[in-house]
Amino acid sequence: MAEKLLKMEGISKAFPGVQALSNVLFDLNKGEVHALLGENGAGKSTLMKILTGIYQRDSGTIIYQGNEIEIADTKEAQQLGISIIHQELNLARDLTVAQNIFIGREPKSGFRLFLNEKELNLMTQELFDRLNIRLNPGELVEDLSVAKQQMVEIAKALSFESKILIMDEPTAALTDSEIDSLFTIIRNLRSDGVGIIYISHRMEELKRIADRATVMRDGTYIGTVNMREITIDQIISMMVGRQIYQNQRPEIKNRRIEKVLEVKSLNRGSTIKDVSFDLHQGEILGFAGLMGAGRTEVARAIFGADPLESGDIYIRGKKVRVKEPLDAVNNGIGYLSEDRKQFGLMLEMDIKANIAIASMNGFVQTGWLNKLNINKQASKMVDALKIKTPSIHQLVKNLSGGNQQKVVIGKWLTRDSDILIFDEPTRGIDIGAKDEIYKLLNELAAQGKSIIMISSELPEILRMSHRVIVMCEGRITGELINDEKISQELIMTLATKRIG
Amino acid sequence: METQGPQLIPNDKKKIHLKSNAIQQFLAFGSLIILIIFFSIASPNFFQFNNIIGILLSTSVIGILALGATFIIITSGIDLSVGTVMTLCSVMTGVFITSMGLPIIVGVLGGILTGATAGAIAGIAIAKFRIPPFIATLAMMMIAKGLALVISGAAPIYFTSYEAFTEIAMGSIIPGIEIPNAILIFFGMAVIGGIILNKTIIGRFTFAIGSNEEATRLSGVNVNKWKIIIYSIAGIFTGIGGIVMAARLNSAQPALGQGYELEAIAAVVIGGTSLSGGKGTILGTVIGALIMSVLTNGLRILSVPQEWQTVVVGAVILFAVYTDVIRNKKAN
Amino acid sequence: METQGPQLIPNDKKKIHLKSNAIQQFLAFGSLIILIIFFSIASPNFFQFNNIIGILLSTSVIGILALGATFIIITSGIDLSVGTVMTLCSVMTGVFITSMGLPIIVGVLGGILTGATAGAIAGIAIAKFRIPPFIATLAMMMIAKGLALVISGAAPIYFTSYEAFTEIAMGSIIPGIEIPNAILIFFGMAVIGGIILNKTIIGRFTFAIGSNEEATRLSGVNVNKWKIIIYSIAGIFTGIGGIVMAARLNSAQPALGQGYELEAIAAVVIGGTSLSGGKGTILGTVIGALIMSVLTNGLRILSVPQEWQTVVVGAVILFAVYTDVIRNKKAN
Amino acid sequence: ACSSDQSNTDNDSGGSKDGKPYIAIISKGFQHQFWQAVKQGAEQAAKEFDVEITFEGPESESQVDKQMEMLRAALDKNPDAIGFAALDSQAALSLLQEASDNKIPVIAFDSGVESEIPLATAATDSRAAAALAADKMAELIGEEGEVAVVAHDQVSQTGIDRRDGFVNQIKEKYPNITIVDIQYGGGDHLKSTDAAKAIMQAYPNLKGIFGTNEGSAIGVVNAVSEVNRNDLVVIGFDSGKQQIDAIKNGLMTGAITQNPVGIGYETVKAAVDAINGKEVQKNIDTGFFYYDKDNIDDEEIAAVIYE
Ligand SMILES: Nc1ncnc2c1ncn2[C@@H]1O[C@H](COP(=O)(O)OP(=O)(O)OP(=O)(O)O)[C@@H](O)[C@H]1O
Ligand SMILES: Nc1ncnc2c1ncn2[C@@H]1O[C@H](COP(=O)(O)OP(=O)(O)OP(=O)(O)O)[C@@H](O)[C@H]1O
Ligand SMILES: O[C@@H]1[C@@H](O)[C@H](O)OC[C@H]1O
Ligand SMILES: [Mg+2]
Ligand SMILES: [Mg+2]
Repeated sequence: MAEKLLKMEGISKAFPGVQALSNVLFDLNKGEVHALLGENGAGKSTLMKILTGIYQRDSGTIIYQGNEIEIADTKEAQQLGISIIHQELNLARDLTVAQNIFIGREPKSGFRLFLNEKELNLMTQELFDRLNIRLNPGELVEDLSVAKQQMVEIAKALSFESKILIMDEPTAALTDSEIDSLFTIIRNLRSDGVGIIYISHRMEELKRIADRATVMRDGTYIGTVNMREITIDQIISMMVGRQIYQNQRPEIKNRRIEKVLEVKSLNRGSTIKDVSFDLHQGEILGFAGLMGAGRTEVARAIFGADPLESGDIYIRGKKVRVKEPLDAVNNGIGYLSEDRKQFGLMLEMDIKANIAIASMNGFVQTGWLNKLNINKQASKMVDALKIKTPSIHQLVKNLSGGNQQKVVIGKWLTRDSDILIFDEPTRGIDIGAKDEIYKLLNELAAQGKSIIMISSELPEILRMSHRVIVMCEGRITGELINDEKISQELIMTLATKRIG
Repeated sequence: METQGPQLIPNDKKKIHLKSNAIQQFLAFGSLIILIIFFSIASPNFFQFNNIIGILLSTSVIGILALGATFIIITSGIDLSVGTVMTLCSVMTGVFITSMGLPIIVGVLGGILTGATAGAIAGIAIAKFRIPPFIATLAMMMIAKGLALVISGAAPIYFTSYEAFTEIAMGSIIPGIEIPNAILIFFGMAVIGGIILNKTIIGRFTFAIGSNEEATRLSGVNVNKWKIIIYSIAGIFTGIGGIVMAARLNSAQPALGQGYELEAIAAVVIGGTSLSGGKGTILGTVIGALIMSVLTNGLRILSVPQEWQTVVVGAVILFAVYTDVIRNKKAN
Repeated sequence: METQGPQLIPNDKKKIHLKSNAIQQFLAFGSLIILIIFFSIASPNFFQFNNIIGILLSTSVIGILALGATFIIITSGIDLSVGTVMTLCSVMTGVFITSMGLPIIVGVLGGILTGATAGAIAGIAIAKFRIPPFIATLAMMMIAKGLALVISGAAPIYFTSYEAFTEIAMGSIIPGIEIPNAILIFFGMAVIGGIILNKTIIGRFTFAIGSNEEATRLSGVNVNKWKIIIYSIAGIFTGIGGIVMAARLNSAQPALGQGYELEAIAAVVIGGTSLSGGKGTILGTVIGALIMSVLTNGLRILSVPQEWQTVVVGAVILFAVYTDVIRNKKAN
Repeated sequence: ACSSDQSNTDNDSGGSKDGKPYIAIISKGFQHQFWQAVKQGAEQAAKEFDVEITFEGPESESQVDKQMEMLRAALDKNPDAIGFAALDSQAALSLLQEASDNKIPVIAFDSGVESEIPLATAATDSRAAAALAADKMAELIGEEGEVAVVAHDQVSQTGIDRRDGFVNQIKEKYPNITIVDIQYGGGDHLKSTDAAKAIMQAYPNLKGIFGTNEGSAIGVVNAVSEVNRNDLVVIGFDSGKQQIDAIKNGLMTGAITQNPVGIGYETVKAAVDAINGKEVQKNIDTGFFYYDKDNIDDEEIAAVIYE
């Protein structure tokens, strides 16, 4: 029988208005990968934050290596050998990669008074070599893409050589090849006897990596299963309490040929190179590519979030100047960013304010707010998108990641934009909510809205897009109709097709 | 409905939300009441009609400045220029009325316009030229200070030949009760400020920008424009403050004003508005300003030596903000 | 090994980074040189040994305060108390030496300790009691102002019977060249500040906290402790500033100091340190402080009327920070 | 050129570009009316004697170090003479020594410098002036009762001298008068107003208030008019339009005025004499006067008050 590393029993935790956890059970063996599963807001992150000393539990016991323990703060968790890769990025952007990884554990020289930067970079390089990560230890984190930052987080957590390693959606920002190398790392750690808690909404990963899985729903414990003895569909129904369908192709038929958006020869520094494409009415146009391919940059440029160097944008045949997001929004474009906390939400404000913010002209009469209409619209969106919240007056910061994402979607639906750019719309979103969002995208397309969907999940691209554009290093390297001839392999080939 | 949501503790969030806001004002209001009771016990001369009017009158200028500063601080900005811009506005009003011989009402509007212009310039520096508010308004503080001296020739401008002018602050439009207009202007501006902040699109964007400026911009809001508008509105408050000041002193004093900005900011913060933006109320600011002037007046009535007054005010600021911090922590 | 890792974008970001830092200091340094050239041409009295020494001397106190403020600002904090705490430190040194008759060195250490203590108290208020830096140090500003007056009995304390004391600032330890020690202390403290900021763990955490406090905390760093340490270190700089000030004036002037905090902050920001934290250099602050005093001195030498001097300094602050903003934009 | 060997009788080698002798005047302030009047007198003399002057002072009278920097910069301009109103004479000694070493004559004004360096001092005896205010106050309230002081500054020389001059005189000569309160309004009209009102509120039997400079005095006048305590005896200091008006309309009983225009004038005149190698009078007492409704239009008074 495997050696027990950790046992959490009867864990409960309440936040104002929300019982986030009630009487939850969890255990972990040495040398296993134990998946922790559940829909958005199920309480996964909260449970892990209790284990790492960020939150204090209201009740329950934690037994670690046979002893009952209290974990007062993150430092104590680290000393116990418990480390975590958080769901949100947690890096000091002005420091270098190496400085971030060994923060608080800096090597010193000269009577332990001075920092030894050389040693620090060497240590980091060694760590990277060991993990097969290719990053420059001396690079500033702020110059890294989201995906690379995630790799830094992973490397940092691994550098502790902990007994328990928690990964809260480590792959959300990663592409398939990076996920592969992460899995190699995880398997090595497992054989070294590390216990790994693995949180992910990507069901296809579970069979590859997890030994056991614990499922939570609405803050309660549902059950723990052995991965070899269960199908993904069974897990999903444990998670959501109902059956979910997956893996089907979009219907191509209701797509019209009318060009809604034409983008011609966009250029911006080294990140966007001569990008041209069309978007048709009622179409979902998938954007595939590896990390840093430039998809987000293209989306932001079209939306006016960043200035362009050259290129033209036509909407319904008319040339438009998009200098600011305001211009884009006025031209019927909506943008759902890949980093909702930083760019999508006013976390300290409530749901209704966030839903109304892009449509304020519709909610004012000569400057006065029409609060009644705002409330009505917010309630409508909360119902339509099934946002889990006590009320429309809840502050957005108190919602789970997935529900926050739905609030952003609600914002653009309220604005009724014709062209919607969804950048990683299901990142960090659970399977149930994902399915709702897919349905929603299809409905929107059927209503005649035109959608650009940037996604790093190829199954999602294949499931949703009518057409697929593939990018690599700032260029479009392929444009494909999503029919029988298309495959993940073909897309990957184009995504790595470097030109010059 | 299905039972998919997290288990909700059955209560109406809206009520809680309102309550928490109410608690904040209750706390500040509570401190104010405690101070008043304390001083009333300590000196029989404190709680008397005349003195209460005196306190309100001494709150009016700083209070009006603080109302404008509330907007700025909610956007997560700061305005260090209110003190000297206020002075510049009084001087301009003086020039309009006494040197240029314009009607009083035109002079008053000119003074207010001066404030709005200074606010707009600071707003443009901040929004368009991306100069941090602290620096933009620090520079504006110096520029306004210099200009007030240049324009006035470093001499006070007297309104003595314009009897009606001083009535703006010291007259009493309510017949029978002798409440100086300055006090009414302060409370009137508070009501107007409250309405702008809570009922109009300007207020909504004030909060939105303070909460997450980039997300607001990416929602298609012309953040630059709104910031300039918000700084201009704060400038209008400053201009009105300057006019009340001039009317009360019956003169524009070009060397006054510096230091008032910190008092205004202190009032705003004691009133529970967060310097990190996104949160704040007008009522809180009114209470915060009153706390400051009750304290000053009370300590003076008790003849506490000046140097100790300073120490006590510092300590009270610490204490007031600390209770606010605790309350916020509890609310979370 | 397999080529499974993420692809590295083939350019050396590190080099770019170094370059961008160099550009920043080059820009600020460039402005300084331009100012010097301008004033040298405009007045033959400007570029002369005596005047240059005078400028450096007048930079020394504000400069030392600005060095400490650099640390605070990099943590994304602010310190409004440096002016009056500096004064409190001079007064305490005065009391130690003149009233208590302690040896000069003990008095000096006592003054420095006063600064460290005030810094630590502000740090505790900020870190433990979660009072925003602006407010905590605003309160500290008032408390220190009051205490300086209380302790000194609102009268200057003279060091006239302690000849060696004034030598601390005005003597010249380098034989032959008459450079007052105050200047050497300023540059010496700059070197020490640079080492602390760039070579020690304190500096590392200064940047880390300013860059992402929460991430730093989640990394197991005792952020509270380090904040208190950083504020205490800034307090040590303030204390040294106070002693140089006292030695220069040969007296502790209890009413002095308010307003210096803004000059110190302006110097830091002109030197390219960002008020939003995470970024900044000591060299930049030195240059920023020099720009401020060259400007003031040059305008005086040109006999520019005082009120216009104020306007010009305000405008230059705007301009300096704006070039910095543009540079940052370009670097992105 | 560096001019340490510059002769103090050589008018042509001064800092001024057009050959006129140049006198740098460092005052205690520049924003106050009082200092503007000093400046006016200085400019008058400059015109009369055909010399060039500059006039500057720190923003507040606590900024001893800023004044040192101004003096430093003035020295670097190689003036032919310096006029100096020391905020703290001790702190200025080394710079004054430098002036003396470079043979630049120094004329002190407003308050004295405890040193032999200044060739002349054109000043008001602030303590005596405040004592006169005390005598007038005593006379007007019948030598008994409560009085208070609204002072402009707790630390500056004039602030201390006027407060103490008043207080000591009362204590020594009028045992039946008590000074119940001293508050400081920083010379800020508004703050002085509120301070004076608080005093009146705290001491209902108060008979008189002394305001130690223009801002303080006007503050007291404002306070009296705001709460309708016309019975109070208000004695002010300095002049300015509002004090003159207040005296004329009875809100203020009377005030002490110095002769700031005279101070400025005498300072420059003495400096010119020194430059020309003439003997200068060591102590130039520019005097102070009590003025009230009755004598305000007298020639002697009208000459020294300023609007
Ligand atoms: N700080 C907080 N204050 C109030 N409520 C919170 C807080 N943190 C989490 N919650 C609530 O607790 C519940 C559990 O959230 P948690 O983040 O643990 O979910 P999760 O399973 O990690 O979801 P996701 O997959 O979306 O990340 C949610 O209802 C959330 O709104
Ligand atoms: N803050 C930044 N500083 C410097 N370079 C950046 C930054 N953000 C992105 N880049 C670079 O810009 C290019 C395009 O990145 P972009 O984020 O648009 O790619 P993407 O296809 O959306 O991939 P991702 O999955 O990472 O979002 C990449 O080379 C990336 O490394
Ligand atoms: O002497 C001066 C006084 O008369 C003026 O009113 O204020 C400043 C003082 O130093
Ligand atoms: Mg989570
Ligand atoms: Mg992207």
